[in-house]
Amino acid sequence: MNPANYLILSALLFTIGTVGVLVRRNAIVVFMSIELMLNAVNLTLVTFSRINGTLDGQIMAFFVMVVAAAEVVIGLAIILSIFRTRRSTSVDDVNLLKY
Amino acid sequence: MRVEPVLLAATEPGNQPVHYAAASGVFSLSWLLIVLPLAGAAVLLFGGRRTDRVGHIIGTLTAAASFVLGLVLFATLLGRDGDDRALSQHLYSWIPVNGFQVDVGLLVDQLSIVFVLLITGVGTLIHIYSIGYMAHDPNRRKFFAYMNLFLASMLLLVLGNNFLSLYAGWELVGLSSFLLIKFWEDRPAAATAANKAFYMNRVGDVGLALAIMFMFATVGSTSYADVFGAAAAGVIGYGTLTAIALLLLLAACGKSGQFPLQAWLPDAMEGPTPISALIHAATMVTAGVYLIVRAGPIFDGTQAARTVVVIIGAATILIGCVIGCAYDDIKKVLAYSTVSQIGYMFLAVGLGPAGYALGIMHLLAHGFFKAGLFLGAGSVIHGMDDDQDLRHYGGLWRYMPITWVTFGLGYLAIIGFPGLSGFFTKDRIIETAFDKGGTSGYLLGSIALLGAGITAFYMTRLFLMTFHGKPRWSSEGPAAKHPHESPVSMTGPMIVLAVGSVFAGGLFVLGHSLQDWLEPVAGTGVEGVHTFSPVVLTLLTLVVTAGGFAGAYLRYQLRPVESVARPDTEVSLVTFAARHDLFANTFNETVAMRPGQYLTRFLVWLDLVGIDGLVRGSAAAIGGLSGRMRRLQTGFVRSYALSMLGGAVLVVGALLLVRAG
Amino acid sequence: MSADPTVLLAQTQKITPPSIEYSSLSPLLIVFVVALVGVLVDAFAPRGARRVIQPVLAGGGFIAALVAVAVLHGRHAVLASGAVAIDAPTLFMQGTILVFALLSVLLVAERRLDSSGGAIVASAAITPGSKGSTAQQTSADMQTEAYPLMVFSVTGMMLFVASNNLLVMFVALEILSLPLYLLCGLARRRRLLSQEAAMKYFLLGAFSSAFFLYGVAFAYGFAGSVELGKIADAVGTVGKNDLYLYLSLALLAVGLFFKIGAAPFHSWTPDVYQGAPTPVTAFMAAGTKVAAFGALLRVFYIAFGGLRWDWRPVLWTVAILTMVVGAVLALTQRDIKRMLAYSAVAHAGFLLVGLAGTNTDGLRGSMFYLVTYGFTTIAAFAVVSLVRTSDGEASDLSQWRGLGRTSPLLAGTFSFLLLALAGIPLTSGFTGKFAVFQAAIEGDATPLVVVALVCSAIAAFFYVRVIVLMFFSEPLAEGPVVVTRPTLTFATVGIGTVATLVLGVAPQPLLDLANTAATSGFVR
Amino acid sequence: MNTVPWLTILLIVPAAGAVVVAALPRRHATLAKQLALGITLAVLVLAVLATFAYDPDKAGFQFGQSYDWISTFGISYSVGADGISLVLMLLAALLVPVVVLSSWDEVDGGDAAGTGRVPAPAPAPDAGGSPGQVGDGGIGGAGGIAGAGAGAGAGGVGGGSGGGTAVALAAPPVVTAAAPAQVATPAGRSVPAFFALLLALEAGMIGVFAATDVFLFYVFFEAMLIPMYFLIGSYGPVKEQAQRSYAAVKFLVYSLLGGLLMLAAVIGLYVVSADNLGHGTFDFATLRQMEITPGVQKLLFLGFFVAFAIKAPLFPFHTWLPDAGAQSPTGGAVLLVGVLDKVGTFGLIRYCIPLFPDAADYFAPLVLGLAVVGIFYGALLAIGQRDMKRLVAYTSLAHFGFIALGLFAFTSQAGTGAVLYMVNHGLSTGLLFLVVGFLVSRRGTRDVGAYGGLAKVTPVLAGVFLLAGLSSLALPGTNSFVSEFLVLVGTFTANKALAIVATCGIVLAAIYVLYLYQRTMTGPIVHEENRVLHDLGLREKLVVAPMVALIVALGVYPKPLLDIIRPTVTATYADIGKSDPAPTHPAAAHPASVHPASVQPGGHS
Repeated sequence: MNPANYLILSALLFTIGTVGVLVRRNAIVVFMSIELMLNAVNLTLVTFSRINGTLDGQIMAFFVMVVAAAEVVIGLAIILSIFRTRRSTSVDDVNLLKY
Repeated sequence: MRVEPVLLAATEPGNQPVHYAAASGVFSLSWLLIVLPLAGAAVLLFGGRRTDRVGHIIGTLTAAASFVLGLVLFATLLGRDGDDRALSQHLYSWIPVNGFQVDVGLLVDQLSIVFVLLITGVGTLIHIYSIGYMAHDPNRRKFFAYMNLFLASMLLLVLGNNFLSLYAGWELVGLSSFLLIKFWEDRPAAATAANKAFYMNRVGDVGLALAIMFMFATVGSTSYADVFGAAAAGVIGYGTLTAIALLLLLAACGKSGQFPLQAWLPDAMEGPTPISALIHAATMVTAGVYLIVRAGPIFDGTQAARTVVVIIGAATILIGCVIGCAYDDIKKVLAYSTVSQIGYMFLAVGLGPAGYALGIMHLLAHGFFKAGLFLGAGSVIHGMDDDQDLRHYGGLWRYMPITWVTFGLGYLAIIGFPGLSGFFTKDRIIETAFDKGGTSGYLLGSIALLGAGITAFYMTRLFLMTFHGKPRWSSEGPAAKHPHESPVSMTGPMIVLAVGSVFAGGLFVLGHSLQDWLEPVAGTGVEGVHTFSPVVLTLLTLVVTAGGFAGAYLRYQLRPVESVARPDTEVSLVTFAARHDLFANTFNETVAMRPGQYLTRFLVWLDLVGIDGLVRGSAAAIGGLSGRMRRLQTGFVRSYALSMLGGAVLVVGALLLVRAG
Repeated sequence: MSADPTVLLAQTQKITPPSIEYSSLSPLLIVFVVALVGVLVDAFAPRGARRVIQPVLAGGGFIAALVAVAVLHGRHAVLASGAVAIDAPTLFMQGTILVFALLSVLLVAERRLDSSGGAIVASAAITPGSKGSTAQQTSADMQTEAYPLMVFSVTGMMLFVASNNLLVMFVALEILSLPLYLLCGLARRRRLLSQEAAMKYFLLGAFSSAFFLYGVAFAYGFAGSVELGKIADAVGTVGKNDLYLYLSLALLAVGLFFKIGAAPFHSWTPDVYQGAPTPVTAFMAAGTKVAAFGALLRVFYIAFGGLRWDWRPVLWTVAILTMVVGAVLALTQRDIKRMLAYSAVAHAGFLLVGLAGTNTDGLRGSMFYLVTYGFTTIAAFAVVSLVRTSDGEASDLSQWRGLGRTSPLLAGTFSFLLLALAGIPLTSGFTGKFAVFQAAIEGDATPLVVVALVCSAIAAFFYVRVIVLMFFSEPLAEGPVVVTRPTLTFATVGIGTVATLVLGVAPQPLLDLANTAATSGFVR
Repeated sequence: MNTVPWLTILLIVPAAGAVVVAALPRRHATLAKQLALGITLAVLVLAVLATFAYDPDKAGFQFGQSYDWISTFGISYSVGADGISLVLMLLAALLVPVVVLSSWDEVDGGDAAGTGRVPAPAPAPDAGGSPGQVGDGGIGGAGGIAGAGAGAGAGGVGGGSGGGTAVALAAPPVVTAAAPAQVATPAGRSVPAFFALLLALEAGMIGVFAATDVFLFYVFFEAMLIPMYFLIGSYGPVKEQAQRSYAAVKFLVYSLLGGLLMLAAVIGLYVVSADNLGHGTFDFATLRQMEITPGVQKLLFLGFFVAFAIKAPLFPFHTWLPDAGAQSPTGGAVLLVGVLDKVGTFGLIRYCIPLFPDAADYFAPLVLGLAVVGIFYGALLAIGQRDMKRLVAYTSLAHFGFIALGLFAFTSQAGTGAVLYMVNHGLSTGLLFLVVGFLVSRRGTRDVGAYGGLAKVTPVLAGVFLLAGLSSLALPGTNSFVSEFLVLVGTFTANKALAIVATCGIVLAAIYVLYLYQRTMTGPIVHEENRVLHDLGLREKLVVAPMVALIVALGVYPKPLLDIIRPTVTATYADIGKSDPAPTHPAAAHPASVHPASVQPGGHS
């Protein structure tokens, strides 16, 4: 079966992630959407690795996972601190800085 | 040290050699003529109040010294033979820029020396007169300073040996005239009159400036020698020559208060009377005539321009006369008579070489009697506590006999009473006008003749209303007047001038003395065929003059004169027009002043709203843009993400587009 | 350019462990180690001691790294089997980053701004508004983790400009960003704003890095490798699906544009700059810009150099957009930090103009500009941190009225810095502008330059406006006070100002440096 | 051959002086004044000595010096003087000490006295209010911003004041005699700073004329703005804070915009030189030899021209001048109009014409058109003004029209006249500004309506005023006549129609001068407070004396200056292949009418 389809799939996933970032209010969900985007990229990498017949892509996927994990730590920390202040995780409530 | 240009000019083939000998001996002092009064002025102006006490002395002495020097030069000139009486002195290089080389240099010749004598002579007399007249004025020192300044400028005007020096003098006399008209500057009228005079003169000056530019563009020089050399050689095109001539004429009209620029002269009477006598009667206003005679070689080359000159002359004669009949202000009447008399001079010089000498002659004679008349008027005004209204005078001869006599002589001279100067000079002009021949000749002649008649009328009116008839003033009551004769310092000059006005004319005419004297400059007046024999014409003139006299006598001597003028509503249309200067001022206002004011207002508005508006508008636009754009920064993280996504899509799209294309 | 023989070796023999030239990587390693030590110190050293040890440690580390950079100069090699490249531009920018980091540390370490222990929060965990938060505003201690975080971030920046491989670049990007996200949230006062800044920066940053990563993936898909050099080679060869190529270019560009704060990816800049603690803002404004531009230059010059005619139009559009947005929006700002943020956006635009030259002059100009801008902007933010009211910095412009009357020296210095930012001659700002604009015109980007100049005129307008406020208007009754005790901050201001002046009057030495760097060019 | 680095000395002395004076603490006001006066006088002496050392008949630059500055861009510190720049430096060196002396009491005391004389204005209710409204008017929504921003209270003031200054360009504060915003006290003004600014300005002015490296020229061109900006902004009329900030910002941003466009052209020039010569350079002499394709020339010309047209200013770019002229302290105004603006016209003949001859040819009609329009436009607007300083500013617009006319007529007479005009205008308008300043300092208002009949009260003042006016209307015997007539006559030989139109402008000149004189000095005294005004004091007499003397002296004997200027101008036009049209019927072959083209610089005198 044609590996190119996986590219399309990953593109779809990426798009879903992007849309998620734009439409969801809950910080956690927004953050998860971003994770989705990263994983979509992972899929792409693996697919390309298959297409090119080199292992580099797969190794890169591991790198990405590690980085994503690190991101999670930071992100949750920030979101949590804000939640403790505002008792809300809606990204729309956070807009003192504007104009 | 540059070689004297004019000498080389003579060697240039194809040019009429216009040869001015380099000044030497006593003539190398001719610069003192100008510097003496100038120094006087400087001392008085910068000396400040310290010189208050001696101011008038210094002023008068410097003027007199200058006059004496003039006499010496004149005498020396008489000593030299006819064609060697033009001496040019190169003082220093003024504006040297490559092709444009202008020197400050003087030219003492038959024409300029005559003017020097007139200016310094009359000037000195009026200085003396002013000592008395201005005795009570706190600013007398300044007055004398300005008068000296005027003398210097006027002398520069007539003595310069190139057109730019003349121009300098030309504008400087304008300045001194301005300063003296507004001498009593707390009078708004005076200030306004002064400005008016300066503005209208500037219009004339534009003409002179342009003329000089034309000369430089054509001849490459502005010195009399080169320009006249070229003009005489006929190398300059007729069109150019005419253009130059007309521009010079414009200048002359401005300075001499000729139509259409005559309106400023009567207003100029706001100045102290001695000034009216010196500047606005005897000397400065005749500068126009000097200019035309001096530029004779140019005018000789262009019949067209000359025609314009005579037309203007003739027109001005009538304008002056007509208005002169209507005014009740003694100085204004004299002013308008000046206008018309200068009209005679223009008429004369417009007739070409034949008339140059006559013009100058009348100019000199006029210088005497008109100055005398003004001084007399001044004396009267002085005695009547600065009242200038004829209708408040009457029967003054008893109270100020000397004034009466001197004024009377001047009066006779101007109307051309046989034997007095006016009689000789004016008649010759009328004669020459007729001699021009053809319809134009008759026309001009009869205008001149008519002018003589009217002159007789209004001068008689003036004289009678002032000195004869019943007094229309009272020595009691609030408006009490105590007419009295003026001090010697004033009457003295009047007497001298009276004498002058009696004999000058004869002196000039008999044996063509002045004509011969001026011949090298003005050219020969070829005795053409007489339209009428002189005798007939003289009689004719006398008759017309007598007519004018009779008219005035009947109206103003045999019938009582109201002490208040009839209101405009009850007078004939002519009188009404005349009283309003034939609407000259109205014309100027509606054509020049008002539109100018509107234009100015409009431009001020335009600059503020239009041009600066653009500047401010653009700033406002950017500011507004900023104000709107910052609203996009909503503070919602998701909208930021959206804008980023938009950007991303754009970038991707753009690059894919590039790829496709 | 000739590759380092060792690299060739590494490529020919398949199964060999990658050879790492530790000496060449010393700057990176030093900083990294310092960061780790910092963490340990925070773990074990007593509270009081940390406040002293940490800054010294960090500062010392930076200096040491700086020395290492100096020693390495002239090195021109690809290391760690193509992961990292050490060449003149890299070293130049690493040096620059280190200097700015050093200056920023001084600001962070400043403890004499007021009674409290500096700009960094005492304990981030305390929720704003609670009793504790008011207490912590004046408490003497601080969240000393800030130092290791900064050092980590610096590591990331240095790796960012050195990476010769998109994956490494991505990792570096994260290393430099993640600490910054946290640092933004550490302001002692105005906690809410600070946290908001952190969150916005984080979410958007993560969002953009996803794009960047996707770009990496496509690059891999196109070239079968993520080494810049290999990609460049692949660009030439036929038979490859260049859809991937263009996609990767676009997505990578998005990621990088975000980092340099180019419009329309700038929207985070004003909020974050305003919310973050001022020393951190200064650090970001100077350091991040250098790092991001370093990476941008590498990607665009090496990997996609062959496509320059394709990406130029995009670059032009973004540049113009960025300059206009920055200059125009700054006009109506009332918060001084926000205004400086927009000015940062505008300057990013000017830098892009230099990049549009796409020639060595452009490289030289950009590098020079980065240095000049960094010094000036750090000094400017430092000054901002000096003007204070009872509740922290007087960041509202209206509070700056008449400062020229009350404390002329400070106002004068600030005016000078603003004029430098506006690009008035005899300041570094002017020489920098001149350098990039000259490059752009050299590279036939004249229209771009004209736009840039008009924008600088507009920009001058709002810099001047501050001067007007300070000098031409009357002081407020209860105006802000200018704190006079903080020596470290003064040192920073002094260094920044002097640098601004010197680089304006005698820029030749630095230009020479940048010139040699640019001419020797990137290794690949 | 002299080896004295005159120009560098001329540059360093005032620059160092500025630093020293600036370093003085506020309380040493008097010391600062004396120091400034001493330094400027020293500069004047040096400048005069340099003039004597200068050999007008030698072609090219003299006192030349050149050191590498930024070799990467081929930039060098190189200075040199030719006839044109020398006289302008002389003018600057002369005017600054005069200004220093005239501003003796302006910063401290002077204004206080002024406020003392006029009834104290009613303080505005809200401190930030007045500028605030300006802001609202200025940008759509500035008010909105003020409201919307967090902390609307402070924000209101902030946005207001911000708008009032930042976006002030958008709407000028209404200039009223009454004080707008905060009533400032001169106490807030530092005397040493003022004089330091003057000295810095002098250094800048000398540098801009001395530079023979285009980049260096640009640097000075821009750097000069800053001291002037502060002079206007912080030392303008005390009671008009909003207006003077507005004027200052407008002046700076307007000039900066022009300057930046010029920067584009400068860089362009550099790049062109790099392409032509292989190595880029900013050296004027080298660039001058360079052949540039006409198309490029036009673009570069425009870049330079706009900057100079704004600086000069020429007709459509002038609207900053009246504001700046009215709002700057008298001394500032004198230097602004007297010298600073000359940089524009100087740039035209030094850079625009020799560097881009073809473009200069191509655009000449445009420039000439603007010039003539300017002559009339400026004159008419001057007639329409009531604010005396604005009036004088507008007259300058007319004069700059004459100068531009002369420069682009491309005849040696017109060119020489124009350059001489730059000097003369500096003297006459400078004196006019000084005298107006004296009036304002006595009476506290610039409104013509507040005067009248002063000739009785202050005769000396009136006399000087009149003389300045006469010089401004170019009366023979005053300096301006020589230059104006040269411009006109030179233009006439090249383009009759233009010259004729322009000549008519002299009538308007008479009107705006004498009308002003009439309204202020003549007539009855209408305002009682005018009766007590005192005449010029000794210091003021000392200020005007040199100006008066020069105005007359240069009117009577301009040759020395002409001999310095003429060779350079002639050479400039000769270089671009322009020669004076020969008279159509040369009268005689005397030296006077030797064809100028054959006259090499200094060929004869």
